[in-house]
Amino acid sequence: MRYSGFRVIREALRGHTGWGAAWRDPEPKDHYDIIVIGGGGHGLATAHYLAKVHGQHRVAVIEKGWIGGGNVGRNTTIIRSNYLLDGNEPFYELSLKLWEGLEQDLNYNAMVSQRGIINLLHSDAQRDAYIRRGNAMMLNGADAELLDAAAVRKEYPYLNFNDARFPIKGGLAQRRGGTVRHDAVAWGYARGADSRGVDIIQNCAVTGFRIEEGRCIGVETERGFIGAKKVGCAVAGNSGRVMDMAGMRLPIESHVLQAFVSEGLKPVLPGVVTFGAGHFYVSQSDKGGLVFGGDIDGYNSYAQRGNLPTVEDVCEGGMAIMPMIGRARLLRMWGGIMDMSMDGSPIIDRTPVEGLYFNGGWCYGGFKATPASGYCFAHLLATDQPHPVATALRFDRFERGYMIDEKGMGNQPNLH
Amino acid sequence: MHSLTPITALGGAQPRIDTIAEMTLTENPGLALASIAARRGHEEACKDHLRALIGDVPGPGRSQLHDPEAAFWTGPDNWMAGAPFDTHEDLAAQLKARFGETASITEQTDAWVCFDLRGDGIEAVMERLCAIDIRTMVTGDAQRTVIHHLGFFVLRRDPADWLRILGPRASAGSLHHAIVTAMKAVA
Amino acid sequence: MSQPNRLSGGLIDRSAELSFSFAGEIYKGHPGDTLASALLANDVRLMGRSFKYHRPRGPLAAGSEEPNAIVELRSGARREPNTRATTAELYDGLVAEPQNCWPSLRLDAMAINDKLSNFLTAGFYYKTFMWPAAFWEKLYEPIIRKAAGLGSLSMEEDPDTYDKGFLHCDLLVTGGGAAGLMAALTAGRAGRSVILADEDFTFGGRLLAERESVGGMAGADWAAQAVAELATLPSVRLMPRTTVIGAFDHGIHGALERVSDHLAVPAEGKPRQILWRIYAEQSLLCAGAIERPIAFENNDRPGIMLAGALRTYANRYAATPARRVAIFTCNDNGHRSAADLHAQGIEIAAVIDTRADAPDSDNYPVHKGAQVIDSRGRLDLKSVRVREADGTEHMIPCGALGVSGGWNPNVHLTCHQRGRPVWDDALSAFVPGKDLPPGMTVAGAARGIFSTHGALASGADGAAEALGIAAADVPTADDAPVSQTPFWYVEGCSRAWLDQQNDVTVKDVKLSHQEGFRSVEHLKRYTTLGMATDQGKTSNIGGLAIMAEIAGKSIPEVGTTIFRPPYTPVAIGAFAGRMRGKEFHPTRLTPSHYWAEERGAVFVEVGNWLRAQWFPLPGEKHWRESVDREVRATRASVGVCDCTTLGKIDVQGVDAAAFLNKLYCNGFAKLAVGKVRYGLMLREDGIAMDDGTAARLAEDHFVVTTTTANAGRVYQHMEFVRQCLFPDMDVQLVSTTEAWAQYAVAGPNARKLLQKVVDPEFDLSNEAFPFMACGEITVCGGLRARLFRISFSGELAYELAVPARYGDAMMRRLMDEGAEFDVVPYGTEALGVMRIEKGHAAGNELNGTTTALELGMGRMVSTKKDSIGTVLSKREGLNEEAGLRLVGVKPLNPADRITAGGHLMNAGGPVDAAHDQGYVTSAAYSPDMGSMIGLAFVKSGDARLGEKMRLVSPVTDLTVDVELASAHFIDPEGGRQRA
Amino acid sequence: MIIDHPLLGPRDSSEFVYLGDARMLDRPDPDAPDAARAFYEYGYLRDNPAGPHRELWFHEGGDRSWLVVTRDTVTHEITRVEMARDVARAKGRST
Repeated sequence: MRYSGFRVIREALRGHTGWGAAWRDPEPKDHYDIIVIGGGGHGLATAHYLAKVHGQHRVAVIEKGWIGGGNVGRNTTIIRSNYLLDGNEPFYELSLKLWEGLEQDLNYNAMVSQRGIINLLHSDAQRDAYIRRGNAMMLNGADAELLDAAAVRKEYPYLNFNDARFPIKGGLAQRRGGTVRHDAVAWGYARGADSRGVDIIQNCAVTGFRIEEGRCIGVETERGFIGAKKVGCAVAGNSGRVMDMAGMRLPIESHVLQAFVSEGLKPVLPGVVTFGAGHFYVSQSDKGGLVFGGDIDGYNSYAQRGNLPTVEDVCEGGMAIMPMIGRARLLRMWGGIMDMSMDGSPIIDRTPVEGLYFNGGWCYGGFKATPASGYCFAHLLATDQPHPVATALRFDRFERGYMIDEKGMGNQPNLH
Repeated sequence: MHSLTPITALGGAQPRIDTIAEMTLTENPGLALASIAARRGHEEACKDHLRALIGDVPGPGRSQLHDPEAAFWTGPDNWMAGAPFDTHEDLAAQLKARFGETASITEQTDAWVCFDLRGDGIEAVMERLCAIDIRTMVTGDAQRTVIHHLGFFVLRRDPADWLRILGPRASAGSLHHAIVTAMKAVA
Repeated sequence: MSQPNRLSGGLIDRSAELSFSFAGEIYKGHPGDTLASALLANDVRLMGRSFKYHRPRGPLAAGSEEPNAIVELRSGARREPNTRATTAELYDGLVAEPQNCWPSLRLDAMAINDKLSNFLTAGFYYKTFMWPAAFWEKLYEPIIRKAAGLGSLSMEEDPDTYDKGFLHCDLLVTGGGAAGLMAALTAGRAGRSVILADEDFTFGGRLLAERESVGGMAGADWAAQAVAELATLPSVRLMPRTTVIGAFDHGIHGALERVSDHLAVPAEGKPRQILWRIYAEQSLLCAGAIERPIAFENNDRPGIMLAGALRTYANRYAATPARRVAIFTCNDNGHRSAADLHAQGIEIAAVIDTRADAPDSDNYPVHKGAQVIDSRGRLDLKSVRVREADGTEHMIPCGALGVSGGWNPNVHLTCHQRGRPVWDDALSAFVPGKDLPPGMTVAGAARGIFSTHGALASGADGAAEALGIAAADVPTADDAPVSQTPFWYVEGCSRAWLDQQNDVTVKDVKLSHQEGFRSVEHLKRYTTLGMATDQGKTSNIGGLAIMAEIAGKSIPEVGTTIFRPPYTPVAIGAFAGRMRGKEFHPTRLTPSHYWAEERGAVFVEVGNWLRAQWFPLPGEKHWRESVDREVRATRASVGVCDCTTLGKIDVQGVDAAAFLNKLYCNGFAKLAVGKVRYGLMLREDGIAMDDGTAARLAEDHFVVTTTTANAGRVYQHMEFVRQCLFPDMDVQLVSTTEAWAQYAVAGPNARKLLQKVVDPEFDLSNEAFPFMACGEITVCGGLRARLFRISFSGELAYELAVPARYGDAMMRRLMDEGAEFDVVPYGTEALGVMRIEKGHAAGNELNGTTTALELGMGRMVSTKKDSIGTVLSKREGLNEEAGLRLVGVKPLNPADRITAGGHLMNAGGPVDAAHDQGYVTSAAYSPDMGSMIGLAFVKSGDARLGEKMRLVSPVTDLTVDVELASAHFIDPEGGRQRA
Repeated sequence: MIIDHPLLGPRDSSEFVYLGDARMLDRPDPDAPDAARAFYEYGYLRDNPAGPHRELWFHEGGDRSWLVVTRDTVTHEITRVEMARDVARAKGRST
């Protein structure tokens, strides 16, 4: 069923009786060409592109709970492609381009809103680093703009330009950055994949891989064995748990990242602002809530909840640069589990097990990557070749010494 | 005698004193400090020297209040010794001479700013500053914890309405501001 | 009469009158009122507008679960949007304005949305606004954003302050009603430390709102008596106006105390609020229960409220929304409200009870087996339509309707560690599950024990069990069994509100199910049910019930969304506390700071340090003038720079040298006493971590320096290596960064200047104290000091350290004694220029991704020994022939600018990422070279010296032709530093 | 969270700095023939269990001890806290 304004009006006039389910609720078949484990943003996007770009229709997405219940539904909704390193930037720029055409592609309004992102800078060394990054972005075909303090002030006059401990000296802007309505991304991809024949199987946890002679031939699930020629795993947050069933140890730790939303407020923040001398980033949703976050809690966790010190750290950052939010109230806090990789960059690669493919290690940047992650993972699953923008996102980069370390923090996941 | 005039950690020629309600916060530059770290294999000998010096060996979370030298525990086989600055400016050298090869001694006098917080309400002040359970600390207890991202030591002195706070010297102003702000908030 | 709906009795103080304003009108109230109760007493029911349809709304509840009556409280910079009128304590001069309405609360233009509601159903926006693509940001979204949101921020800095605090107790009791008071009495009488926290300004909970007796006296009087006793018990801390907002790991609770919110302005020095972190060995949740409404058509008009709230307003606040009231109930609770209101002289128009066997009353008509099926009234309730058991329908005029669908235990905090409540069939409600936060137990209505006596007893027992003590004696009180028959919504209703603030109706839930959004999480997200400022405290259960019915499942089968902290919304400022403005992070001052201030230095933040960046002289108009002068003067004669901020770590022990050998990639075992060596520290992954020097003061004693930025991390790393990797080494570490004031004295006249301050017995001649020498000396007539002959500037240079308290005087002395050499102080800018001129790596080069090889120090990595990082530094990716190498770069035209962050491209080659050759890390103007110079990492850079390249920086709009050069621009042979 | 320090008793976790899996105590032999592989696995691969996890915390705001904390990554329950130095010695890490 195609969605449109006319359709909304027509349905309104006849009592909304015509709307059908956005996706089916099928029984699993015995065998698929490709199984994607994980009904989150990345898994659903993978299935969508497998069907749409690669003509793969015997595809199933297997989800242990309800689709979109993981990180795609619990993040701060920011999209951007402001990366430094060549291993990353083209990938995220592809993602941003896919975002830009997403609604038309999916016939679903995910509210991709390119209201811009500004990374504030507070020191000369940071300016040097942002110039380098802005140049890398532009040399990769993305947009970037270096702002001085006056230019930042013009756009955000209520930032702390008076008594900031770390004065705002400018910012790196990406005008094409912005936010997307996160749940709608999962639903839109699910609807897109479903409409092309993909089976989305909810409430069906994978309990094991069936591996014979080094080859993965399917997955054991709560609802029995499901065979497949290829199995792709896109369960970031739980990658360690799932790949353990295939006997793999990963260059990944699971950490909790908290996010926060304030009560609804009349519009104050047009775009996304990030603090460069503390842990705070913020945007305002279309509903009016300030959506903000900061650093991960810093310890391994699968608990989907965090603790007070991080809440306080984030709010301290907020008050440091934006003291007018002091009387806005924090309404709700939640935690998502991040695949924190050893260099802060993701992995889209084959595994040592033939027929088993892996997508994970997204750290806290997975949401913005959703379209490109799905696109590139679908490419890998369908063609057995890495997509050109994802060639660096390999497993063996650690052993061979080709880390993609944007922050220069080394092999300590909680510092990325 | 050398010809250089010291300033206090807060930058004054004289120590800063703040009185708020029944409480007084006094900057105390009159303390010489040195760390004592037992060398491997000499732990007992080191403790013997310490015992001989101050009468006992303080265990975790404890200090041995004693004159003129005193000490508190700072870590496994580590202590911080203190003594009056006027008579013990060379405390580290004195201790080195006494402890010999049994311990590593490091001068710490000017690594720290010392504040004495006294009077009614000091527990309430500490409750606004740090997570330590100040109300269960008894005379002689010495703990290290954190105020507003600053690591510091708090020692419960005798009498019990007297706390000694040792914070990083370079951040003396920030620490002072935090304590005085808390004093005003609870006054 | 100024307060037409003010009743007699209640817990308000009639002896004082408070004046306040709402929507520009002035009203009177009394101490003990909330804003909502005072407005109701003044016959004001309309207090707000809903989020989506802008429906007129009055209070639904009398507590923090309120979805409707939210206002902008206070004015100017203190304006607080979305403040619940039902909990805002009245004070004299209170100012409140309605929000989300224009031009006025009574006449809101956006109420047109209500007429269009059939088009604005759940999730409609996902299906439209897609064409043309560019219109989303330009047209559709701005309109949506403007229409959305609730209250407005002032856009000014919050003028109030917030404290944080930390408390410890054996038992935290959350909620000071019947159960909580008994729990606190039990613990307090036994001398156990107990904190009793309640979000209300008066303890007592429902006892304040009911007309029943406890221990032979009025419930409110018993509560007051209990509080009076608790106040005398030394181990009890009473915390009214304190909301326990979250139960975090290991018994840590967050609690928000509203210290000053009942005042116009906080008292001098006092915070507005305090965020307490409570460390509780045990926690007893006595948070009571929340009444649930019944959904029926147009059930959201001002005047329609929870029956229990109606009772609270009448009994506690002596206020009523109307003089003629009806009740719609499915249980006895509604009758209790009717009886209490009747006793207060309110006319009870009808009690409409869904039960055929509802009890009778002599005082008002009871409509058994009847239902309210609709309501009328534009801005407030005028009448309700009732369908009798026999199917006949008629209107009953009334100004208010009390609705009771039963009570839900307030399980919010039990879910904070992702525990799920369980369904209780007898209560038809969720009660706390088994997987509570460790240490937490639940008592009273929060546990589903709804009788007053039951609550008192379970509070006492709960505390007793938690602490292993005897329960206190429980006073007599009502102990009638409570049963609840579920009744969620009136058959056939459509625009019947579940989530009143977010305008989610029964129809929306049905549509959501129809479209496949069938899990509770999908329902919540698709319809926004329960996502408003009240977090669905009164609405979630209704949505679940309807979902269950449509799906043909039971409510527990459908499941429930879980509550997350905070219990009620908390000002962001409270989480930040004092850590804002200049106090965001502590400030570290160098020993020469006060002196530098006197000299008019410009300071710069370096981590938490403030360092002098340059020292402008009168007449210098541009910072470059000052910096160039400082560089020239230093290179010409002598300059002094405060370098105290470098980390200093005292390393002692028999194995100190062996330890450093593990730590640094280059060798330290053979360093002679009295010598300093440069050291490069790798992370275990083979990447450069930090650099610095190690000075050997004795066989078993080194002083190690780190960069300013990495001091903390390096110390932590050294302790890791010491304790975890080589636990049997005899080595001891102490940070001494702040103990010593350390000054670089650099320039051809450095020795001459130092000779004037160093005591004469110490020979500073080049022979006696050569380059890279160190020693313990005395200065100025006997002050202990340390001297290191090391050079960052490339000049003849020393670093002199004295105890920090003498640092100020030492600097002044160096300036005085140096006058004859025209000594200058120099700041971090000049320091940076000189180190770039010398090609020394600093933070911009040691950026966490670079290797010793790339830094030009590949040969330093000893192959003869093991040290941290050597094995992984050998990986192929870190040893490519064509890898990056540190080189110098300078513009072909000396007048051209170059910039750090610029990328290098082959001259004449393409300019894009695929052809990137490297990047400039640092750049500065070199007075010596007469041009800008820079350091850069360039592919195979060491083999390309002299090559012309193109530096591009599109983000700063710069393209410059440059030449690669040795990074050692000045004195490459190093003659000066050895002079 | 609260970490029950073996010497100092219960302390707020905000006094500590987290490093990660306590297997980082097991630095491989740099001279072994498979040192390159062993160091790669030591440096980069993690069990990352959902359940009990032995992990390293540094008491930076306290006594500067490294601790090995056994903590459940699902519930955050801490069942054991040891001095890392003792653990390292027990593992036979020599000088």
